[in-house]
Amino acid sequence: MNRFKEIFMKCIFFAAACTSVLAVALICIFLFTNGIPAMKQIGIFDFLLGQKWKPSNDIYGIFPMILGSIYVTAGAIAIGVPIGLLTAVFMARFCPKLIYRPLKAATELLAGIPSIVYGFFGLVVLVPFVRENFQGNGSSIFTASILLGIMILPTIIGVSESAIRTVPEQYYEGALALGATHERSIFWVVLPAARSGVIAGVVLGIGRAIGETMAVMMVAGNQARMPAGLFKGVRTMTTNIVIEMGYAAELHREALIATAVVLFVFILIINLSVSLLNRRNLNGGN
Amino acid sequence: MEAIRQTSDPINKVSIRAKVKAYLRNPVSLGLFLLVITAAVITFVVLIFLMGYILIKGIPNLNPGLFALKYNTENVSLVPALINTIIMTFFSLLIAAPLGIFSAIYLVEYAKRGNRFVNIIRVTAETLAGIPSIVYGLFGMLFFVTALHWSYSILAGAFTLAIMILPLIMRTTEEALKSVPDTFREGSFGLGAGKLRTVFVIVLPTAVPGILAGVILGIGRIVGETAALIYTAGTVPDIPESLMNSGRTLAVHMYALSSEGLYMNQSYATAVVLLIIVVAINSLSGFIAKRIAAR
Amino acid sequence: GSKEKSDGSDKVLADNDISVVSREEGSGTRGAFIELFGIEEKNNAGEKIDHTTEEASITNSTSVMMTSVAGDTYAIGYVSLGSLNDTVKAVKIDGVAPSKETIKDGTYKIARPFNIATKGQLSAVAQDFVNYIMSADGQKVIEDNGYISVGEAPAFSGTMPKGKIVVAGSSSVTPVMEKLKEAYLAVNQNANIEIQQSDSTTGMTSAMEGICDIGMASRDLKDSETQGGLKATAIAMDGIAVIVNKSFIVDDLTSAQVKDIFTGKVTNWSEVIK
Amino acid sequence: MDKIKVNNLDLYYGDFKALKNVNLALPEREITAFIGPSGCGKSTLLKSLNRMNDLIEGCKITGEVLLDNQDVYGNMDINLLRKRVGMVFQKPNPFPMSIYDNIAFGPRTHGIKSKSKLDYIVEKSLRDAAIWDEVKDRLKKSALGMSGGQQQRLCIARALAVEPEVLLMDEPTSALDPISTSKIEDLALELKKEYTIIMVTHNMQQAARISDKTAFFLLGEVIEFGDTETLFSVPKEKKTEDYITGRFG
Amino acid sequence: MDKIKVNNLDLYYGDFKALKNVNLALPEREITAFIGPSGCGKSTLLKSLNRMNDLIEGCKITGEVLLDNQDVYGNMDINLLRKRVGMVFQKPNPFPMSIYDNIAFGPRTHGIKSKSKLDYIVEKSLRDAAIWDEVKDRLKKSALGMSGGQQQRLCIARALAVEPEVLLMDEPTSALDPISTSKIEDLALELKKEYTIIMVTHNMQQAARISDKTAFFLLGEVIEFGDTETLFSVPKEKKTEDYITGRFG
Ligand SMILES: Nc1ncnc2c1ncn2[C@@H]1O[C@H](COP(=O)(O)OP(=O)(O)OP(=O)(O)O)[C@@H](O)[C@H]1O
Ligand SMILES: Nc1ncnc2c1ncn2[C@@H]1O[C@H](COP(=O)(O)OP(=O)(O)OP(=O)(O)O)[C@@H](O)[C@H]1O
Ligand SMILES: [Mg+2]
Ligand SMILES: [Mg+2]
Ligand SMILES: O=P([O-])([O-])[O-]
Repeated sequence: MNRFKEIFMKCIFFAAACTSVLAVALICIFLFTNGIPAMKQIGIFDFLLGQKWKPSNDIYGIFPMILGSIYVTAGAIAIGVPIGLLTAVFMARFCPKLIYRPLKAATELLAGIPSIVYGFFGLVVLVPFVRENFQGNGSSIFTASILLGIMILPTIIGVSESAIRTVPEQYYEGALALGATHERSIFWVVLPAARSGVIAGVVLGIGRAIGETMAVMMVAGNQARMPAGLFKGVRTMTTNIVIEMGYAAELHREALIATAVVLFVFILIINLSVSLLNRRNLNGGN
Repeated sequence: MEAIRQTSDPINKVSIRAKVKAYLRNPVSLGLFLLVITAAVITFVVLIFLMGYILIKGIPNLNPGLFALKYNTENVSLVPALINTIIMTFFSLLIAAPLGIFSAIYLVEYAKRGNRFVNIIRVTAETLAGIPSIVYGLFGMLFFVTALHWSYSILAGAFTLAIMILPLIMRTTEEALKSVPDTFREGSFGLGAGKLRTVFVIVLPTAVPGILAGVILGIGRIVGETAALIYTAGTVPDIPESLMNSGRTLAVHMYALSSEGLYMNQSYATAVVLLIIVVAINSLSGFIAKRIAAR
Repeated sequence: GSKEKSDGSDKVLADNDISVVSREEGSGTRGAFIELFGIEEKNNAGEKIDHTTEEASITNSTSVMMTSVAGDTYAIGYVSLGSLNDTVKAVKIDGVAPSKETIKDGTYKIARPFNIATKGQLSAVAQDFVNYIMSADGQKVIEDNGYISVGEAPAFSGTMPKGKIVVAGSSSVTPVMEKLKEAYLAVNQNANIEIQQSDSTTGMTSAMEGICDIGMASRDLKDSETQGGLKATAIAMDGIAVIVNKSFIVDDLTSAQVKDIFTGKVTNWSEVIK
Repeated sequence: MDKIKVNNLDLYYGDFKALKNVNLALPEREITAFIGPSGCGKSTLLKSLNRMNDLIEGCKITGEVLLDNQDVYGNMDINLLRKRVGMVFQKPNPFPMSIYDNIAFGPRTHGIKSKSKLDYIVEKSLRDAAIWDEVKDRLKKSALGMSGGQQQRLCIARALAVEPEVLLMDEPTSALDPISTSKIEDLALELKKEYTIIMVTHNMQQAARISDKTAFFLLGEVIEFGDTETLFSVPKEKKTEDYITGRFG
Repeated sequence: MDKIKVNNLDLYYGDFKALKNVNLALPEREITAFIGPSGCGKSTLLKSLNRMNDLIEGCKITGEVLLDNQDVYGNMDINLLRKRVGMVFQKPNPFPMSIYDNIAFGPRTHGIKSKSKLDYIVEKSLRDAAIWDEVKDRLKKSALGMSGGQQQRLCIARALAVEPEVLLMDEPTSALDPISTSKIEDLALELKKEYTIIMVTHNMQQAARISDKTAFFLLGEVIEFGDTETLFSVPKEKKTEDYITGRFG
């Protein structure tokens, strides 16, 4: 009886694990069957390396958007990851008990605010701020990076904080007992011990940054030309998809789905390299 | 003597001055401390800005009409959307949470460590987390709405969102499970408990805080999602009669109100209500998680 | 003719780069806008080329367009007349202000049709609803909401059929469709109408797939869509207003100036306001 | 009769051979002590007896372990095996739950649901492990707030609560004071009337005091195995003698 | 001279009074042993000496602890204090990093960067803790893959690496075999030439063997404190006698 239950539940767990693979497979099939033919029709190189995107004239080059995605994501990472990580450290190991609950609730709230609200916030607050204090008309790589950096905070904070919290207290005590300061104990012992969870948080955060559209769309300018500077507008692959999907048809629509295929591969490459890097680190430590 | 001891203050209190002095002696620590504080301050200033923005724009526009039972173009009531949001959150979680948690259990507790399959699942899951939601929407429309003939419905939306947040819940749960010390498992196995019992009675309750972090992020995405829902759950501003009916959530409602710029004010007011709902749902799930962990 | 003022402050105000905001490729609004202002031109091979400047910020939403212009003194963009509100300022084109009247009498030329698309035989109730839209009553609702009716039609005489209608598609058409729905339900309580707001393409696809009865599009139908069996009907005309920031000095532009601005030929307001 | 027989057991952690051709016959209702320097494989062998090594990635075992002449690595239900062969670990590992629930976990696992029965088992086990008096007023408090020694005794109580046939103890008294230690030793002597006990210890006096048989390990090998008295008074092997007289290393 | 003086120390964990009016003077360059039954507050007092109790929520201390006549709870830099008063915990707690990095962590913390210097310190500390030979070939491997005893010795080595003045050891040999134990004991005897050592132990023989002074604790009180020899041969208190002769409880 018990044995049966064990085996039965094991099958359930396995089935659950397979569901996510199935979901990925379905989405892949959906993306690839719709995207690959378009890529072929356009020509892989023309598509990937083409610098012009003029759907009304059947010119589909997404190189500007590839670069755009890289710049904006990098910018968001540069802003969101350090701030998110440090805030997670603050929440887990520095925060006075009294203010912890409200702060925690607030970061969780941050996760539930719809992208369009972020978008309008960006449009009404950030864009004028950048326009007046820096240069350009405000819709730019810089603005989009800041906004995205803010948007990935809850993911990074939430996941990293719980990872940091689960590190056994004895590591921290051991470090303190050697005369290390609170900060040193945390950054040199506790944080490395939480690495796996922290990396998961960062990767999910990066995923969010790459996948986010609605908000970026409102502050990035979305010009489909080669990125022209930090304070100039830019279009990312995701915004390219969302912005034009509504009216696209035929080859145009397929080209947009093909953009999603490229995006998928793009994320896959990032994740594979993170996981390789992670493994190399682990091996070094062992 | 006795009296003196009675009145004497605790000595293990670190004075601010002592702390400052210690920091001055450790510039690196001081630097790190300042960095951490700065980051936290930035985060919370941004938060306050955001919230202030929403509240300032929204609160003046709150009016009784928004809370009418039925939607029409005059009152643009958000009540149906609010109810739909709760329904949608509940059902998406109902699908995604067990799936995500069970997958994570399989990956951590059953699959051999370092197993290929595990790595494949992990990387694909993380990849899924980066797919823009409109792609989920289009996929959901093609698969659930068209291929399965569910039409625009809460169910199609819930399934689409479930797939979308699956990676989030799965990965966070995985990390939470991994951080449960093996000594707990050993202790349980040593008493003759099977894997199942060990997982459900010892490991999962210990991992609840980590899982909760994932679930809350998941809730955030469900509540805040628009693109994926427009194409699957549709945008009907009424309370659905069944799961097979269309209905818009608050975020979709906001999107619909704002997209043509016709109801911007009401849209901001809706955002205020959304904030409250998010806080409510988050506290509720925190409460439930606490109950589960305490059991 | 732009507004001329003698004092220098306006000159200073004018000496700024223009922030051009445009809609996305494929958008019905953009299609009409570039066509009517001659921003789209045929090349030697007879292909239409869209000359909108690459530097233009692109958005796919009317509200973002208006918020952008409302927040940036030097911005210029365009929106559907039905969505226009007082956060921005609609400029006169060649001296004519955009309004229902000027569009109807042909003095303001920038307009495009709102379409509905249907496939094959409609259900009784759907057909009744379409009839209502095209009737004088329906067209009055359209006029009341800032859009332009499409010609004269007799009053509505419905049969009050029972049933459910699903309408899906363009977000630009949706607001007026919601008004039409409410007006129709007032005369036919037996009907149940579901409006799905997404975008023109999804509306057409849904109509082809049978997910909805009536598709909405703010653009003309593509060949593949008509081949898919869709039949388009224009239910209203929608004017397009060129908008600038409320506090900006410009009230009036010529269509040539608009063209120059949107093709990137001029990039600074001082070149427009001499 | 021999309760447990170990035949030609080799154990590898990856490439590292932690146990080398171990052969032991552990008699029923007696206490067997495993002694030997740190890292010689005592814990490893102990864990092989109730298959706790199964959990370790890359651990490979060849040879045979028999419990009542049944192959432990054969067809036996692993959970039943572990119920029959209980274990107390080197580091105390109470579960993050209340003291009561810690003890009740085992019995509940094996199907006991009645509250009164559980209460009885909890009290009895805690008494047997010489910790009842210290914790009886805080049974509902978390077990993690106890001192090291208290935690270890709790773990012993937890193991006793499932009424195993064999009790494996990995240095169960290393964290205990002499009084608790002697209580545990008394308990062990008491239990051996019905149970078979195998105990890893670093305390030679303890081994001499309570065990019937002693096995001396060195670098993964059993150097000598025999009656405790004989082994401590007239060791056969030079190495054993060196170790027990402290001349080793 | 007294290295550490404890005056009228009371310690509360919330409402629970874990230490009651403790007065001790611990002489420099001697070994002081803390003995007493489990849960009597030995670890608690030890932790008060280098302020590790500061971490515990709801822990309240009154009284005075002096190190070289300086108030430990006064103006002293807490990190410096902990460098000067090193600690080895009851449960071994190596960091989840390589063996080398475990040892080098302390010196690095205190500003030593030179590779050769670190190499030297690592080797010396590991040798002193009698574990060098076992780990010298796997310094870059994770410290978590070691046996319990090895981990404990690693932690001792880690504490030695910062060259403290006082070394607090909480049952440092409870997980060790006799050989390692006697190596650690020798080490302690060696170290006391320069360092002050305070050691919690359950092993009365060990206390008798190596300590100069012994403090006997019961329920949070110091029952007796004095020269080890005297305490073990002619205890003043009845309770002490009962405990050391095993007639207790
Ligand atoms: N999981 C593991 N992976 C690799 N090697 C291991 C593992 N566990 C133990 N070892 C190694 O196997 C050997 C025997 O370990 P074991 O824990 O059995 O020693 P022990 O005799 O119990 O020592 P102690 O008295 O210190 O507990 C040691 O060299 C140890 O480093
Ligand atoms: N963090 C804590 N919170 C509350 N009570 C505690 C805490 N730590 C210890 N205690 C209690 O204080 C008393 C003294 O504990 P301590 O760890 O000092 O005992 P000990 O003498 O070291 O025992 P052992 O020899 O078992 O390690 C015990 O009753 C214990 O339950
Ligand atoms: Mg061991
Ligand atoms: Mg202790
Ligand atoms: O281009 P639209 O006005 O239909 O969004």
